[in-house]
Amino acid sequence: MPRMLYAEAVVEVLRRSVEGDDRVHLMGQYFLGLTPHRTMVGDLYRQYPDRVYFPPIAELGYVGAGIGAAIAGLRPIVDCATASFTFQAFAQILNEAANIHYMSGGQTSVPMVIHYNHGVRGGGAAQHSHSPQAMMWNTPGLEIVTPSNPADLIGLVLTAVASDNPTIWVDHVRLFDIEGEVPENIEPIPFGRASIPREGTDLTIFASSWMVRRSLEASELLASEGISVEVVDPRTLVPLDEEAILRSVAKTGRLLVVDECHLRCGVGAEIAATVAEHAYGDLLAPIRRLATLDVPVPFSPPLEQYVEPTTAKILAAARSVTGVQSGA
Amino acid sequence: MVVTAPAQSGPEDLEMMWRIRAFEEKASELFARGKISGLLHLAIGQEATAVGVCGALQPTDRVFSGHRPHGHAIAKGAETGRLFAELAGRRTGYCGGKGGSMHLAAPEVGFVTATGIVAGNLPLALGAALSSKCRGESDVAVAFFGDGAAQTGLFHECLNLASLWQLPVVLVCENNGFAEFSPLSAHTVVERLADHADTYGIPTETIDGNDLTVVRPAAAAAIDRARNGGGPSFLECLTHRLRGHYEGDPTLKRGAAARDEAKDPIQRFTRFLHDAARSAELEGIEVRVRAEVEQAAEEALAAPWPERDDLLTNVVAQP
Amino acid sequence: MTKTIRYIDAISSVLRQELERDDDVFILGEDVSYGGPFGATAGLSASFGPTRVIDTPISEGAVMGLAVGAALSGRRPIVEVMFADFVTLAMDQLVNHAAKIRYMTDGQLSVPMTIRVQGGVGGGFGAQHSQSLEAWFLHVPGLKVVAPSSVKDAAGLLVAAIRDDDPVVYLEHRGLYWTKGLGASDETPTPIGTAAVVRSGSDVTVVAVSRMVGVAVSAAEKLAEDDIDVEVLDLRSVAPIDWATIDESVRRTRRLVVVHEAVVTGGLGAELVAGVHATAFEALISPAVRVGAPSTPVPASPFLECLYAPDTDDVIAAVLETLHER
Amino acid sequence: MLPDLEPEALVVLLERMIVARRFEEELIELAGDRDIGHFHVYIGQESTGIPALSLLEQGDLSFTNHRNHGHLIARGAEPGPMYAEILGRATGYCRGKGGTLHLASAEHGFPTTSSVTSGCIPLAVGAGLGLQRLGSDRVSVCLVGDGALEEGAWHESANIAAMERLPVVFLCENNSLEALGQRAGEYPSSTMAASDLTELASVFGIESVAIDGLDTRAAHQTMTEAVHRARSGGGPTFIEARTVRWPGNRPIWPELATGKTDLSMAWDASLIRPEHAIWHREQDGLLGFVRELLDSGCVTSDAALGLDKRATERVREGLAFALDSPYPEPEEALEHVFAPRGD
Repeated sequence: MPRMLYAEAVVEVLRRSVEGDDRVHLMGQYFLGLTPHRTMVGDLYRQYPDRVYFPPIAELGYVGAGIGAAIAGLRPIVDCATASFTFQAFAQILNEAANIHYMSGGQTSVPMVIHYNHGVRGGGAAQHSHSPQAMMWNTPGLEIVTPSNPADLIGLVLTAVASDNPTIWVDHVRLFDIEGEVPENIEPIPFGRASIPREGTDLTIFASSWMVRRSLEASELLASEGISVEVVDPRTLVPLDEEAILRSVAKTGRLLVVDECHLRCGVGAEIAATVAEHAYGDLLAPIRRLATLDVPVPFSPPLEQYVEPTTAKILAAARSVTGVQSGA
Repeated sequence: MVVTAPAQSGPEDLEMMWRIRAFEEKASELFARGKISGLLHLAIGQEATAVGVCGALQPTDRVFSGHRPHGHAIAKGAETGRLFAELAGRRTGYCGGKGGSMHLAAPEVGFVTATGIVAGNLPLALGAALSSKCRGESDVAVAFFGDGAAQTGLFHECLNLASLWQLPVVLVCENNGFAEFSPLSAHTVVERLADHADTYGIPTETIDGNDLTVVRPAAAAAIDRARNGGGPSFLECLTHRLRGHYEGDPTLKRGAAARDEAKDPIQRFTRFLHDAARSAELEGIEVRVRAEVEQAAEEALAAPWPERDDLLTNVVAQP
Repeated sequence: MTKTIRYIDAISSVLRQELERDDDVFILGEDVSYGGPFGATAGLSASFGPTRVIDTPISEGAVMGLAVGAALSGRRPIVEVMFADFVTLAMDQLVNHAAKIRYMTDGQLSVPMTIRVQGGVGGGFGAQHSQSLEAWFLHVPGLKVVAPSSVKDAAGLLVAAIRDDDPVVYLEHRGLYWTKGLGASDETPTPIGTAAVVRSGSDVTVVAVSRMVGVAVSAAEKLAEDDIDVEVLDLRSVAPIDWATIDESVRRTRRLVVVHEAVVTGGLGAELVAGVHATAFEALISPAVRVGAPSTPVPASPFLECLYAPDTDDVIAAVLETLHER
Repeated sequence: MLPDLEPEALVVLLERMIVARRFEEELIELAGDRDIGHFHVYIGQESTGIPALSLLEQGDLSFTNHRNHGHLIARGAEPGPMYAEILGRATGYCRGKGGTLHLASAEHGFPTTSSVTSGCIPLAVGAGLGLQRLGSDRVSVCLVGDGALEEGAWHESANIAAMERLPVVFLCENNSLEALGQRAGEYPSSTMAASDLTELASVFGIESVAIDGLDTRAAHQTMTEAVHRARSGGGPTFIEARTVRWPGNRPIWPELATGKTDLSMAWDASLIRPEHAIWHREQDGLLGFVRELLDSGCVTSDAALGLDKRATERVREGLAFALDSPYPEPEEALEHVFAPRGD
């Protein structure tokens, strides 16, 4: 199977989307953030100049314009660049896009994709390191996809583009350099189906986006300590594959949620609460949550590392949930 | 008491411009060496607006800047050592390493804060101005922003509010012709950004922002107007950024032509002072300032990292 | 001396009291000099003039940021956001500026401001005028969030919010405005970060917030008829959460129900359940249950709206579920 | 002045104006009898919206706001399903999920209605972008009040519309005169520093014009030109219609301050009582339109009363239909959060 970089997969899925449907237009220019990869999108833009729109720095206006364009019949993929800038567009994303289908009693659909790059990326400090997906989750009406590898990315975004709903496509700049196998004729991946990138029996780790990579890394190390970890990657937060999580917890009896949102009311809270409610009898130990600490993300490198869920923290948390002493 | 802003500029301003230039060039070098992380936006080539405006302000006047803030902070009186320490994430930085380049703050010298959000500082400056006005104080607030900010909704909301309430604020648009990576023409059909302010009845001036001898008197007039109850002003400074949007920008195409000396505010002001027969006063400025900046950088890099306990402090007021 | 007043009057009188007490306090908002849509600021403009009660254009983003700027300059602005949903228009200023400036500047600056936000269901206002957004605010470090359910706390928490040195989001429920209760006669603040035990009980702990506190209490009263002894906690402070009070109660009752009007998914209840599970796992003898709105926008039809928000029966069902687990 | 239209077309306009008026008068009365929640009325603006929007064609999109009833009626929406929506019934255009604030009817060219001030502006501009890129000659019409121009969304969207020369018509109904908190005669608004709202658009090079909201001919003609400009690739237009705020709009909860409209006042001035004489003589666009039609001989007073009777009946039948309609099934509350998924 051919391998490709996650960043290449981003370009690939944009290309396939544009090629596959005349109605797909791209709005924005930071799909690959400010990383060196971003020149790769440039080729695509040059190839399809009529299908690309470079908006001014006006997130409220241009995200809203994407919504309107979707209502009128386009299927725009709108890029908000850094997740933090979605706050400027909240009024349009969360008060318009999320509500329109419902408010109109199903008369009107908003077939669009909204892309952003989330998370701690190194030196982004408080205003460029957000993971707002938990807030989006708290607002019904948006589908949320959180790919963690090139193949899933392509399959999920193909589904998102074909979906008649507003879909939030969450990327992480640290994923761009990940390499992975991508089948030649990759098919759209249906929403609401988690993947289990690693099977295990002692502990379930729930993780999405970049945290899947870190959890897999930690699981590898834990295996050598005799702890068998199962990693559940939901792939889409909305809709959520609750059954896959509950099934895994039923098997392992222990849950660690690793997530890059802030802790309070983050993605981890919802997962923990769901499992606490529905798999209470299966639990052998308290659920642990690992998330970005509840402070604004600090700038200084050692401080930044201290707030984000690192592999070392995953190891420590996994040992504590499974009752294995650290340093074992 | 009404203070009148100095409308003239002299060698001390050249020194300040060199300080900013030396600071940013050093920052660029440290970034390339991996001593500074994160996003670093430089304003090399725009020193005349920072020095022209801040040099006409009083210490208690309040400045609010954006993601390209170093020059404004230095011109307002911030220490280069503590700024370097902040850029390098050290405990001795102004913000103890929690802010970094885009979130510099040195309120003790009236550089209240910077923000990484385009146009995010405009309402903050208006709030400071509202505060002065309602309290009957004479402090003026200044917001520095780029041409990209003029396309944001906040810009429009703030022009309306500043005019409606006749706030003592000077809105300084550093129009360097580029919003992030794109030329202004890709962002708006409006050629003269000050036209927006005209619409709201705000006095405007569009000037050569690379000529300190033009910026200073224009700034002084605007600041005096604000201080004397004349309300807001909009100063559009046409300037030229000699670097890419940020350090490490892979699309940087602004090479030799952009380095045109004719546009360099430092060269221009140097020539002006020479022409004014003040050459003698200029000697050694650059060397002295570069050495001072070098020393400041060295000390900053030798400073300790923050402690882990620092992480959780100052999220909210300490009990 | 205390007297019976309405929730909205408690807000009005605290606003007046604080404007009188501290010259740095001022009010900003749309139509506030005319009292705003529900009359919370009625009459204040006449007493304090246009520099203390300031009408703004419909520019939520700029107004929120402007208040932050004034707070940075040492004043204590109170911003009125007409409907919670409109905070979306000011989200960047709230999240990226108000909440973070103290931290980003390592304590060099303070942002002492109060954001009065009116929200909740009732009146068929539909999806864009009825949301309960406390989970968003709880998710933002640097913000304090309070949601009074009683007239007394409406006053006490507002006093505390205005005098606090950090940005405090003060959540008012439209459906509580005309409820009556004993108001505090003086200006006693209700400490932010403390929950209240509004009904003691030994069988189940029900944690509720805002309008749902009353719903929880009436459910508890009905359950008492069947000898089920429910303890009801009024969270009052959404951020920070009073974990000590919750923990103490849950360890005693060993059962937990959380009730809020907001959407369940990703809501405040998720945080409470996850938190309790982490710290009092061994004490619980049945699964915690969350009661809240379904994952849909708020429907406008009064009929659907009634079904949307949790009611007494929903709370009773949840309590019974914790008592008769599998 | 009357629009440059055939008499039959003018009569259609009159009928729609009467329907819009009666629709809201009935609504205000109904609100006196039962709690139907808060709503905003369009009374006083019919002479702008009805001639302007009636000329839109199938496929043209319009995005309105909280003051939308008249706009929908202008494009042919029926009183029955509109009332049903306002009352939260299953037969409403949005099956009770939108209500008065989000009253939308896709089949009449209203795909969604935002009640967030300025919420519709980016949507309308985006629809213009979509239509342009799809190669359609349809237009997108953005209906706002003066307050919406205070929001940043206006500025961002106007810039985009101008940059891309989008087929968008901004129709701003400025009813700030004597609005809540306004001093009489104060235009454009006490919370807007720009002395002329059209400058907010013309600064972007957008073709801009201000008209008298009572002038049906101006509304019809400027809209015709704007729509033509949009259809032929000429880009956006901004129209500011200066309308009068009806006294019944104050304070926020509408009341029948001037009584139910009596069309006879148009030809019999003796019926006009002194307390609202200015409204009835000079400011009520409906009465003004009737006077002009009488003067031009397009209709007789009897014909006008006949139209009124028919319109009133239609409105009452609509209300009865709505009141008889069932509420939605409770489980419908969970439907339409998402469009059906293909997989």
